[in-house]
Amino acid sequence: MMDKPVLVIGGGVAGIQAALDLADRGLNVHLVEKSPSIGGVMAQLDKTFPTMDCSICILAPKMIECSRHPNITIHTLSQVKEVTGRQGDFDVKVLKEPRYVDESRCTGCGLCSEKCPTRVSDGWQKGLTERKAIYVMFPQAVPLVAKIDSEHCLYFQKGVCQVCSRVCPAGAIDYTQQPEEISLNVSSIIVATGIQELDPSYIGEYGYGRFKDVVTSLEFERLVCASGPTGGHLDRPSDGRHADRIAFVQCVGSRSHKNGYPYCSSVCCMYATKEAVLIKEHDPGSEVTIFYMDLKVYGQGFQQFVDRAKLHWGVEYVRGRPGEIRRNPITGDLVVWYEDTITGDVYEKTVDLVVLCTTLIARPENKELADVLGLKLDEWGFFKSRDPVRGHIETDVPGVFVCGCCHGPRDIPESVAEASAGAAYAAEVSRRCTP
Amino acid sequence: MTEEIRIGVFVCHCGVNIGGYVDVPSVVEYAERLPDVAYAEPNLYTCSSDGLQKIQEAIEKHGLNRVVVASCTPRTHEPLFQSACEEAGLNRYLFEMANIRDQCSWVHMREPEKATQKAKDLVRMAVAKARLLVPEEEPEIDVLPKGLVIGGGVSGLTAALSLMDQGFKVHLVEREGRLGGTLLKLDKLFPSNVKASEVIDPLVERVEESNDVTVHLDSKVSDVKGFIGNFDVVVDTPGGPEKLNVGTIIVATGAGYLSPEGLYGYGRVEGVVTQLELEQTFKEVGGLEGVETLVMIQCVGSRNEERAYCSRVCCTEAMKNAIRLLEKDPRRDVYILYRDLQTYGIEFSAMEFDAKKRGARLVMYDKDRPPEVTGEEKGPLVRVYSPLLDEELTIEADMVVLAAPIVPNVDNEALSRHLKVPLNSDGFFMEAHVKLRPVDFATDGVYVCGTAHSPKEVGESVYQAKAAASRAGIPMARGSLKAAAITSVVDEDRCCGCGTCIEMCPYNAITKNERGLAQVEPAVCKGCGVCGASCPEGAITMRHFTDEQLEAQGLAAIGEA
Amino acid sequence: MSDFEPKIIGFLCNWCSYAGADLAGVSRIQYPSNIRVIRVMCSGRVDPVMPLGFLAEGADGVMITGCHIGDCHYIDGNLYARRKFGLLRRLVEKAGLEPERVMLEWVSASEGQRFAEIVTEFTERIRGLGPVACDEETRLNLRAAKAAAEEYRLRALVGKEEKLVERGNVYGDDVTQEEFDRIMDEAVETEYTRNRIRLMLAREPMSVKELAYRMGEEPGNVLSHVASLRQRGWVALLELQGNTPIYHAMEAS
Amino acid sequence: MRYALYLGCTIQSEQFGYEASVRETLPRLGVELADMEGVSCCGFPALNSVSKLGWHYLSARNLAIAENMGLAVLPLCNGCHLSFVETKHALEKDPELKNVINMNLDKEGLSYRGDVRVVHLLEALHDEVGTQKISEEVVKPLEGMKIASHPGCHAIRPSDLQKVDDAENPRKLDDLVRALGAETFDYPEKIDCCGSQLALTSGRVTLRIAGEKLQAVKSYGFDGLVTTCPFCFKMYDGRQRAIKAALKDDSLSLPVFYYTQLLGLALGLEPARLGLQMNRSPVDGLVKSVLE
Repeated sequence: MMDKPVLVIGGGVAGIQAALDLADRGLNVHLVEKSPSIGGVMAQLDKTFPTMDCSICILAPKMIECSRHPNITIHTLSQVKEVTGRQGDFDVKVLKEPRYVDESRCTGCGLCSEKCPTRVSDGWQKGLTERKAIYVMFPQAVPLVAKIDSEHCLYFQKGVCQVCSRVCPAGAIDYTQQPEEISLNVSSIIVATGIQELDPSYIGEYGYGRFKDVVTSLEFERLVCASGPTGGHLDRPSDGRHADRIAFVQCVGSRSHKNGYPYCSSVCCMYATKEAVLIKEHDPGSEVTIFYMDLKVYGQGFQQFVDRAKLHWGVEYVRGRPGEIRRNPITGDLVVWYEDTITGDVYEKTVDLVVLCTTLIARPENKELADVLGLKLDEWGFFKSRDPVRGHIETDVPGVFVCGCCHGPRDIPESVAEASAGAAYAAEVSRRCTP
Repeated sequence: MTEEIRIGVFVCHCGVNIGGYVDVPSVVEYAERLPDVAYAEPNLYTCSSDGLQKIQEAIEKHGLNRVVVASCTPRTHEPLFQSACEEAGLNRYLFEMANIRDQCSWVHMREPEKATQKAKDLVRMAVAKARLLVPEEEPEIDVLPKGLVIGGGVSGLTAALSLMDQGFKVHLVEREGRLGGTLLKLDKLFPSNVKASEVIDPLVERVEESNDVTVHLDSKVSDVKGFIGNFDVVVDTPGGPEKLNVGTIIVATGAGYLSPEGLYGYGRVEGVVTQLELEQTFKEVGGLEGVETLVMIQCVGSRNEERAYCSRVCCTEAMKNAIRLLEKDPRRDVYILYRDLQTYGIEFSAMEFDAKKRGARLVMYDKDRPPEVTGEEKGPLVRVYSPLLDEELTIEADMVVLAAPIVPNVDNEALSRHLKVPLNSDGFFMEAHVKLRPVDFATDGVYVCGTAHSPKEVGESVYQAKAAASRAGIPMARGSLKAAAITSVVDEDRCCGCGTCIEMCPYNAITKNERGLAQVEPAVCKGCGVCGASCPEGAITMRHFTDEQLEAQGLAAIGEA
Repeated sequence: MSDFEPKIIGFLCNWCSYAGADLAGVSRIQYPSNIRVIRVMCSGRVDPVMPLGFLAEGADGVMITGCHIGDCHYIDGNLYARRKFGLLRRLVEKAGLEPERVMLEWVSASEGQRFAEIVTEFTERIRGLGPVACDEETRLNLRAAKAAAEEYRLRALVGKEEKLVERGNVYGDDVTQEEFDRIMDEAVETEYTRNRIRLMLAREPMSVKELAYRMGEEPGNVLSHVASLRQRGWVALLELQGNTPIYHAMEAS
Repeated sequence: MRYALYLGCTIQSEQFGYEASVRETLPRLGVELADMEGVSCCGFPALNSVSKLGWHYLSARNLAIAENMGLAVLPLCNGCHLSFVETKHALEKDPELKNVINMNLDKEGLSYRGDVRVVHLLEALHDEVGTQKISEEVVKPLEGMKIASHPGCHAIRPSDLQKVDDAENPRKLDDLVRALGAETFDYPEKIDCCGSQLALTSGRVTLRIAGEKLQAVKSYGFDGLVTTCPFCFKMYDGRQRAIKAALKDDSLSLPVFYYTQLLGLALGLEPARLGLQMNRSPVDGLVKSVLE
């Protein structure tokens, strides 16, 4: 008899890997993603450390593989609302919100976006640019299909316009789409809902939100990315001037009991180093400083990567947590006040751009999903493993597994390995529970 | 005799994406006049379901034996059209694409007539290649549902059990006389403080009870031949060499610890031990008596010139033992001399704070001014300069504990040669891709997990072992796999056996056959074509990208061929 | 600006460059339409013979692009591409063309902008250089260069270059790039000249003196080349005019 | 709006211009000021460092008097304001201390309940009167004037206690300046300390701290600096000559005002009635330009 399918929740790199592993071995997979495209955070990154691989270039083929795989069904704009039953026999209800575009017809030609009159801040580009009210999430999106953002669409708001439906050569626009409920019966469930970055606005002394040239690391990834808002030119968001003095601040909101989260986000030291090297690659003349507390180099090749950043690229590492960031009203420059804890002296550094490497925090949606699945969350809202040593990927609910950043910050290879591990568990369940 | 070539050309408007800038009708008209083109038609969307149907009808109606689609990029759409052709009974390799959207209409929007001319040229090039296309087969390779796991530590055992639970037979090769590996030496494991024995014993029991896992103790892999699906492995066992035939191989040989001879008085000064030795003491006597002041030194012989990498687990290990000692007796003085704390992630950070809360004294030291340990009659004396305090501390210790790094196994070298998989500069096994293939080797059918790959804590090794088992399980569950058709072939009449191609092939897909001539293993070849382009005798041809085909394309591009 | 429209062939590797070119399209970045793209799996697939052939048959420039060093989908194919390109440039120069007519660049899948810039820059460069002279001499030289690229000696050298220079030879001592280049230049010179002689004799039989005169070479050198060509059985004595031997080319075996 | 006006020591002993300008302007904005009978020093900045009890006792005593009047108290001085707020907080957290203090207060028939509202001048003007109302009352808008705002540390710190304005990004004084038709903008040193608290221990450092800020303010092209704290005012206005000397910077000269003085000018009042003749920084030029 046919084995039951497996449910994978979350279409980031972890979810994608888990889905592919299972599908490749012949199991059917339902991949549920709440946004309009799979790809997750990794799709937003420019490059990856320590090899400086282009992120989307290595991810896109896997995304396309997912969409083409006969054993994988992708449900975008979907969320798991109800789960009953037990290992080997879960009944799952998935709610798919309307796209208002017929996925089977849309070819992603982009004509609708071109003609759409409504401009909206582009969330995928971290609000650094604008998109239209009907849009394709990003050029490599899978599925490569437009979506109408009904919050802003003139038709949904004021009942006028409908330009998109008029220009669409494929006749794919469908304003009448309704939310649909999909029922699935699966043998096991892999949770891979990922992670998000902290909004550092509340840390007043760093001026995020007040100074345009203070950005988060994810915003920076878009800024340096060739397919980003500036086409990869590192310009100051405030005045578009080329930025060649850049400071990175580590542990923004992290490793702090008083003003944020006590834990270390694991990956910031390395991605900051990567981003610093990126800047140097683009413009070797630029000054790049990384302010850190402890340099986390625990991964394979990390120390060597940092050594290279220091010696070959001349990236400056300063041990110390800046106290304040200020802005000169005349020059528009930013001034970073910090104590170099090695020398014990206080200095100020004038820069064009400050990148805040903020805490990676749990997605708020975890709460609801945890209730639906009967899982526990830790005090920070991450999914709890059964046992950090023996059952890192398992949960207290048999047949439900967690992988990737949804149970704490970790880097891409760890997420991918965990995803494959999750697939192994799911495969074992499927064998146990299939007569 | 060769059959008459009948090419069908389908030109896509892609709505206005192509049609808006390229004069599609004229391209179709032009295509009809090209040599061997039997039929040409425009489509609004060739990729739409009715577009695909049109192709299939045309193959039927006009007896087409080659198909060219001029539309978008093959990277996303070639497989779609190929399957359409296949359904219509045409070999998928008799299909060719011309990218007249992404690389033509979209990038020459302001010069429509030039775009149209280029579209015609691109179609001409595609047709020129199509005329030379030949059907290709994707050879089916059987995969034995039997796995070999090398290494009987926590990683190897976990991997073996997972393969077993996935329904495969497993051979487990352990070089020691007993299963369990490094965990046999450890007492408690962070972050949960579970007893190492509680982790390892159940695994060992399950493996020993199982009939599906064959354990070879005191054994070593001495030779590996073959490729994914069908490896011939020779294992040296106490009972002499044994031949094993397996479909996949998982490397879980673990790692060792550096013995820090001569560092910080180790082996010279009484009371200087390693974290591992401290663990063993805990394991044997459960605690530590008569030790009031204890100094832990991190990064002993790591993160330096000779051993660049960070050993990952030592900092948290230190926190774990510091907490343990202070729990037992809060009046103790426990110092941890560190460079950068590697207590990453939620649980390890929590342990760092716990240790601090309990009064562990964390003192940062500078790589260029490391601590000094001398032996006094009272015991080891530690001097350490703290840049933060800008002063030198002198600590009369009862015990000094050195964080000696995890180091690669000495026999990695040999094994890597047998398996034809690479080691990295540190001497650990190197995966296929640092980001997306963390447990695969570039060589199909061989996988890695645990500390054989790099220093790891136990939890990480366990899930990595599971991951390796998942990867290895895929081809074995399928029972067979399709080797790519786009591979290189050696013309034995021309090959002189110089071996240039063998050196170049990144996948070790080329070997010398009994006649000393190059021989490509299609199951392993990935089809990059580097060998062909370099063969001194021009004896290697790339399927589907032959010199003739590429030359035809180029010549067609230059002038009306 | 001249109205000359260069004919440009571009070899794009499937994994990075071709994807980069597609991204340029998706992003609607405009560039000159002269380039005609041939998709290959890896930049290392591009055999110098092909570009030389295309130049001989009327292409004005050939561009090769691959993944950035370290990003190669096939681990290190682009390293070999770099080596092969070295030979290509040498031979283009030998044949009397501007070496800038061939170009090797790295373009990642995310560098649509960069791809467009490279193509634009290269197209304008070739436009500036003007068309490849279509006189018989140039064609013959280019065919000679192509033939040289097919020679065992040059192919074997390029094939081993990466290993020799990066990892040292079988005896463990490594060859510096400078040493290697010296060997290479000498080999290129010889193979090119011999093939040129062969093609010239194929066109019309003549004496060593005549050859030397036309090639602007020392008769002594030419004679020694002719000698080794005879050993290979590629040229043969046709007749004696007075006591001057006239040679002609045999059908290449 | 009616407040118990608490002047404190500094203002009554030397900052007459502040008191004058407050008494002239606030009533014109519909703010009634009731004087407090028998108040004492608030205990800041000296006593608080030697005797917590003494300090809190004095502050509580003044607050008790305001409570008796049934009014919110309006301390004009940042120091007094902080002192009151801290005492209020301390006695909330520590009922024991509150008892001890009330036992002492009882001797003069006073008692501190703890429900008195402590209002900062910035709050009174910005939150209760409102910039809208102020700009309506303006007859001589201070057009073309670039005025740097200096709220002063004690108005905003400690940030978890002082809620007068955002500690990292104070805006209220800026809004008030704009309400007068003058121009202002953010500058990096805006929330820097004036240094006056160090005057007792290290005069030179004090002068440098204050001087560097004045230099910065000038460098951004401000015509003047405005504050509501007598301590800060003393530093920037009263000691500006000393600063000049200490920094050996003759070019250093910047008009310094109390906000209420600028307010008065904008309301069309006589400079003399705002005590502007008592400012020691060179304010005359600006004042003239307003009058013309």
